[in-house]
Amino acid sequence: MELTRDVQMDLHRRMVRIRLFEEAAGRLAEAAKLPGFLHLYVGEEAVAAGVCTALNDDDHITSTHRGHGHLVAKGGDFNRMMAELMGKATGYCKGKGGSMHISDLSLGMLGANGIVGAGTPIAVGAAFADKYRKRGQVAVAFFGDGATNIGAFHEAANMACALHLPIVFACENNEYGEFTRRDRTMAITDIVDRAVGYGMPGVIVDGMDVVAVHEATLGAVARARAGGGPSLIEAKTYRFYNHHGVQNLGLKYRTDDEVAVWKQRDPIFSFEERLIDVGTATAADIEQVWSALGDDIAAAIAFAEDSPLPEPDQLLVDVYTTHTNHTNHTDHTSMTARGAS
Amino acid sequence: MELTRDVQMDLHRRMVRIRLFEEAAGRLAEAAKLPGFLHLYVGEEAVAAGVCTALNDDDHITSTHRGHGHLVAKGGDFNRMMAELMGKATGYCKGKGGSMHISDLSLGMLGANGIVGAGTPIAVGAAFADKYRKRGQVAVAFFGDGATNIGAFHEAANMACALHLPIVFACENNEYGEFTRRDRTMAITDIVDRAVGYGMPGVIVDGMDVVAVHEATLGAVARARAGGGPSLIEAKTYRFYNHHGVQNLGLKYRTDDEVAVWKQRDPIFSFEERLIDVGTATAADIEQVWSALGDDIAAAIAFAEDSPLPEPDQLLVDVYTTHTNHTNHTDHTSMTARGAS
Amino acid sequence: MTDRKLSYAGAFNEAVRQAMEADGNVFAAGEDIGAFGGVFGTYAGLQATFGVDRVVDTPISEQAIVGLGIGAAVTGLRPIVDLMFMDFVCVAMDQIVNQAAKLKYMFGGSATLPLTITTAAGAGLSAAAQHSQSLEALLCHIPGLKVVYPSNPYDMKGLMTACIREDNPTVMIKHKRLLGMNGIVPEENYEIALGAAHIARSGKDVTVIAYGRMLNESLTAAKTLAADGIECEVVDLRTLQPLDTASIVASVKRTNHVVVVHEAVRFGGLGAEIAAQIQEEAFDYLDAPVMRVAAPFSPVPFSPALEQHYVPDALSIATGIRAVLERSPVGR
Amino acid sequence: MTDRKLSYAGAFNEAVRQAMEADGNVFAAGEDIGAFGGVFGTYAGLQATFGVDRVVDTPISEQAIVGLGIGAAVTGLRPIVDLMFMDFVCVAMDQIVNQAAKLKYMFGGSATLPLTITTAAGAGLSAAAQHSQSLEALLCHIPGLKVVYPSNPYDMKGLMTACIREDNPTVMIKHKRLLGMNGIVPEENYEIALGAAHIARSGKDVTVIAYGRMLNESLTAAKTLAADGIECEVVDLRTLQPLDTASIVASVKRTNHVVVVHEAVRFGGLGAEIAAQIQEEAFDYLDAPVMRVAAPFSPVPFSPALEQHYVPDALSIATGIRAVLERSPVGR
Ligand SMILES: Cc1ncc(C[n+]2csc(CCOP(=O)(O)OP(=O)(O)O)c2C)c(N)n1
Ligand SMILES: Cc1ncc(C[n+]2csc(CCOP(=O)(O)OP(=O)(O)O)c2C)c(N)n1
Ligand SMILES: [Mg+2]
Ligand SMILES: [Mg+2]
Repeated sequence: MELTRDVQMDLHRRMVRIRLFEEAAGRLAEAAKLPGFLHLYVGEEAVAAGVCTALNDDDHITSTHRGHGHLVAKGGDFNRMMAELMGKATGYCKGKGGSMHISDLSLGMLGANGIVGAGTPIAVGAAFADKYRKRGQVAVAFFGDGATNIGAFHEAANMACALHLPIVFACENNEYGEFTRRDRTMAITDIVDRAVGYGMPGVIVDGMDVVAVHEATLGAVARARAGGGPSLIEAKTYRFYNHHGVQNLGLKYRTDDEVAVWKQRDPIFSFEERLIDVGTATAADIEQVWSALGDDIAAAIAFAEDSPLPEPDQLLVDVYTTHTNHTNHTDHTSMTARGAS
Repeated sequence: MELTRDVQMDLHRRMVRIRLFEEAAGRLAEAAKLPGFLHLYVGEEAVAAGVCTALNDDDHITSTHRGHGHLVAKGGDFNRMMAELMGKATGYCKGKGGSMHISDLSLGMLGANGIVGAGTPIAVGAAFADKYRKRGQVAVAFFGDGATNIGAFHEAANMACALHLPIVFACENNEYGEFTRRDRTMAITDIVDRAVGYGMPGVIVDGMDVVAVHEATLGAVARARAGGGPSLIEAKTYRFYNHHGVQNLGLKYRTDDEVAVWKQRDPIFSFEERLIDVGTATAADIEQVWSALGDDIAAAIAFAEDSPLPEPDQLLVDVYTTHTNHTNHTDHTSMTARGAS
Repeated sequence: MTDRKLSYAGAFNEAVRQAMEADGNVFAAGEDIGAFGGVFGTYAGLQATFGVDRVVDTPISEQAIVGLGIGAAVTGLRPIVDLMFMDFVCVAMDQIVNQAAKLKYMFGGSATLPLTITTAAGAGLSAAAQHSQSLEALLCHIPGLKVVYPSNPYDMKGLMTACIREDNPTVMIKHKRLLGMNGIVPEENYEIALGAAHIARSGKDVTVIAYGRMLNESLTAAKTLAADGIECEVVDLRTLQPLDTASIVASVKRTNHVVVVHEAVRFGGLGAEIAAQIQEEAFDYLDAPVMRVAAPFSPVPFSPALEQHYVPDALSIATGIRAVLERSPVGR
Repeated sequence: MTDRKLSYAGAFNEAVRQAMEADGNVFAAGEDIGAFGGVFGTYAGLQATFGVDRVVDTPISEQAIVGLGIGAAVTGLRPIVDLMFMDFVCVAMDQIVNQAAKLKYMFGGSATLPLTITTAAGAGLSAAAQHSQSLEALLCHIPGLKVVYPSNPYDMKGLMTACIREDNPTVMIKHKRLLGMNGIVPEENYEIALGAAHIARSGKDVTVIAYGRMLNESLTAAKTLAADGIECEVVDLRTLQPLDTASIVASVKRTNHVVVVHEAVRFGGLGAEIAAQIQEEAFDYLDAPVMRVAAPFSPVPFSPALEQHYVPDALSIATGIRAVLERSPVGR
């Protein structure tokens, strides 16, 4: 660990922000206060935090269905995130996107994505623009182990390499795609083996170790900024909850023991131990981070709950950029000229 | 070369069949006697012949836009092929498919394909059926270097490996996709590097050497039949004509010198030299092959030319298996009940 | 036995199970359908009975999933392949549209393709724009495909059985919000013919044409209107492609008023084709324009506050029906 | 300068060239469009002028090509991405339908997506089932997309210019058989507004609605019929989505007879939507059903002997028009 205290505390803070946001979202979902699907990032915080701490605000990321962690790590606003999850007008997407489409373009976060792998070609486009503008920006594509089986990922990885773009492919290998273990859907153990086929370097990191993730990303990002082209980082990680929702134990597709083993390697708690061990932070410092951010979360929940729902007349707004056709929104019928004759 | 004389002559014969068919098709195209696109296989004969000679009739292959070679190598009938290229009712597809959809299911040839890479998942399905039936059949997917950049190829390769299917991925790396050189569209030199990412063995062979291709295929097919799963063969080869049509020299995207160098390694002529050198065949034997097959080609052209065009009432036949709705075929209008009232 | 009740999902499951028992060439493949039984539970228990070789968990590879089905079907098996959400049809679109649909024709008829693609469609679960679509119109426009969309458990079993036995590529669409719907489903195997619509309710005043979940909303609307003396004839299309134009036209000739209902966006939806055909085939019988009740032209919104206004329901259908009937017949 | 002639392909090329000269954020990417200039020559010479970084040869990766466009557009560039044949739209369908079309809406309006997708459609070249399709109806059903289809060189330049300047994802469809069509095209830059139809020929007897190559076939049919005293009003849609319903309805109210023409298969084609809208909006003005002249329900056949019967032409259009006019107005 040769990182400055500031960077280390930043890494820690981003992880705690994610954890608090996700745990809160989970509780709200259990209380039936969140509509739709909820894919929690708990357990994988070191990946989003380690990567995004190596990025500037104007660098771009694309995300997945499990996208809250990425947005929080990129600096996402709790209030607008929580409001979005509740489908409120004050949310990031004015209630139109929800968990699976949460995004903040001003932070370079180009959206969670409901289609597995579909964010990766979009990241290639962002990286293309970054190279085109020559301002030293880079793009990061986050995706799961399961996503590496889909065509879009492959095309994106190859195109990025062919065009030598400033991009980092960040794989969150949590060993499962939904309820099916990785070894049933691919014949390799390490996703990084795929990098070879595109002609980019790949590295495996411990995805429960935020410093390892961060340092690997620093290298990959530096390479990209310097015109060295794409690279792939495979972070071995684990989600502590179910594929969606908040259940974690008693599931059929993975054993409770397996979950327990991974939870012992909690990316936040293990990092906190190290911070305290080497004297970078005191237990009180850390407690302070949790409690301050806990207040933010409480405020965000209050903000979201107090926020209005979108008005029905917003239904047809923002389908197109200029063409806003918001008449007739609750009229499912078509005889607009029925009187005319 | 430890292959029997029969096998060697078979390899030779299949290559000559392809060459003669393709040269004839090229001449007919120049004479404006073939409608549509024509992607000639000339120069790559060793690949289709080397692979298909290692297969049984009930093994399956999928093909590409450059598919005549594969069908000929699998035993395709000249008459029905030539008739199909001319759009005649006696063709393999009754004139409905043409060059890009030529097929013979009775020979396990599951069709040329106009969509790059799209045959590969279909080969996976055939291999699945082969495994399912437990009769020792295997499937081979042919595809180009360019096709390995498309998502369907990736999904197919991964799925075949995940399901451990009896399949061989046979890549015809001719260094170009249409008019763009491989090094502009991928950052690797050898397609075989992609095998690693799926967890299957891969091997590079000289695609101008029919024996090398054949022996590599024997190994891959034996592996597949024995339950050893997929493998990839990359055959380095070259097309002597343009991407489509018959032009070969004076093209902008590749130098005439490059074409000349590859043509010196003509897969048929070089094999014939070897056959004669080692005494497997005499020049007369070889001449006999060419002239007998040349007669077949001449007969096929005559057959095709004499064949009738499909009748207009065939237009709506074979859209569905039972539901044949062949009324109204030349009537583009819809008021079928216009008299009724 | 005939009053045994089963859910829509259960009826689907039973159709698959009975088909697999009857025919060793039938197998199923898709994401999470094996050990997990499918994210909607529609494949529950099948892997336990038929083993991992016949109920196959696949990678997340929609193109290869459909390709697997095509290759296996054209070489003699009878595959059922699952695309979890209908939105993912777009991911596999080339294999569906350019391969499965056209193979037989391109090959001059020499192929048969007994392939069933199953998927789940529809809004109403706050699943947002990429997990809520009704894209049946895209498929119905493609020659070579058949498209089936049951509205209740009984039909589900009979239609799914027909799909599996069908020798053409068929897309079986399940509505996500119907999965839990219960109804009487005979245990014995039966088949409902593809291509035939069903008069779900007879009536003389107006023909309401619907399918899937909207059929049930239409029935509710019909019940409400019956109180006002309006007798709706509700036609359940069951199969969208081929469309049972004859039944539609016959009904329209009796009622002279038509409302077509679907959850897909109105523009370019199946309702457009139905309206076009009706005015072609029964022009002189129409006392009012064919009315379409459908979703407006936007992606499906996430927030329930918006989504509830997006999806047609019994109320908006009833409003549409009243509007058609109120329009004074002009000069005939 | 106003009588300078250019081909349809040349007009496209000039629109792209002028847009790239005017705006450094415009770039183009696609298979073989760079050094080779595109397989249809529509991008000829652009790489020589603007360099390999602005006219980009891509791998054969349609999903990534569209994704490249989306990512670049949402981060501030103005991409033109090419899908060689319209059939390949299916390969990239997820990126087009689930990503490009919905991004703005899903993000609550915060994104703008100035993306132009170009592609070549249409039959008549014996290119068979996978290289001849007209799939515009699929795209027109998707909220968030605009769809443009010029019928001549003049319109091509003006519409392509509008597409590139448009802040929404737009699909520009070129008809393969129009590429060589010559016409007067001003050298100076100009824009034709998206969403507005054009009366290509005025007439009082029947409204013929068409687009792309079928517009020209319709004009030929109109010319033939004029000899018999039948005056056709030919409406060139130019933009298919958004559809210029107002212009269509206004024309129909003048002529009371309608024929819609397209090369796509009839079932579920754009003609269905147009017919549905016309009977909704101008029911009392119709003296006959809206007639659709379109391809029959099969994949596009290879053999010219079949393909010539597949694609509508001036003759079948004229036959359709006569049939509409011969139908006796009933009781009004
Ligand atoms: C194209 C597509 N196929 C299937 C799904 C359903 N689905 C959602 S998440 C998921 C698993 C993704 O696995 P992975 O990429 O490893 O990400 P993880 O959930 O493990 O973070 C699947 C199959 C989808 N959303 N999109
Ligand atoms: C999905 C798709 N994209 C593009 C094309 C146009 N196309 C036809 S052949 C070809 C090149 C294929 O290259 P490769 O796979 O190397 O095969 P080769 O022609 O060299 O044999 C392309 C781009 C296509 N047919 N399908
Ligand atoms: Mg995973
Ligand atoms: Mg090649």
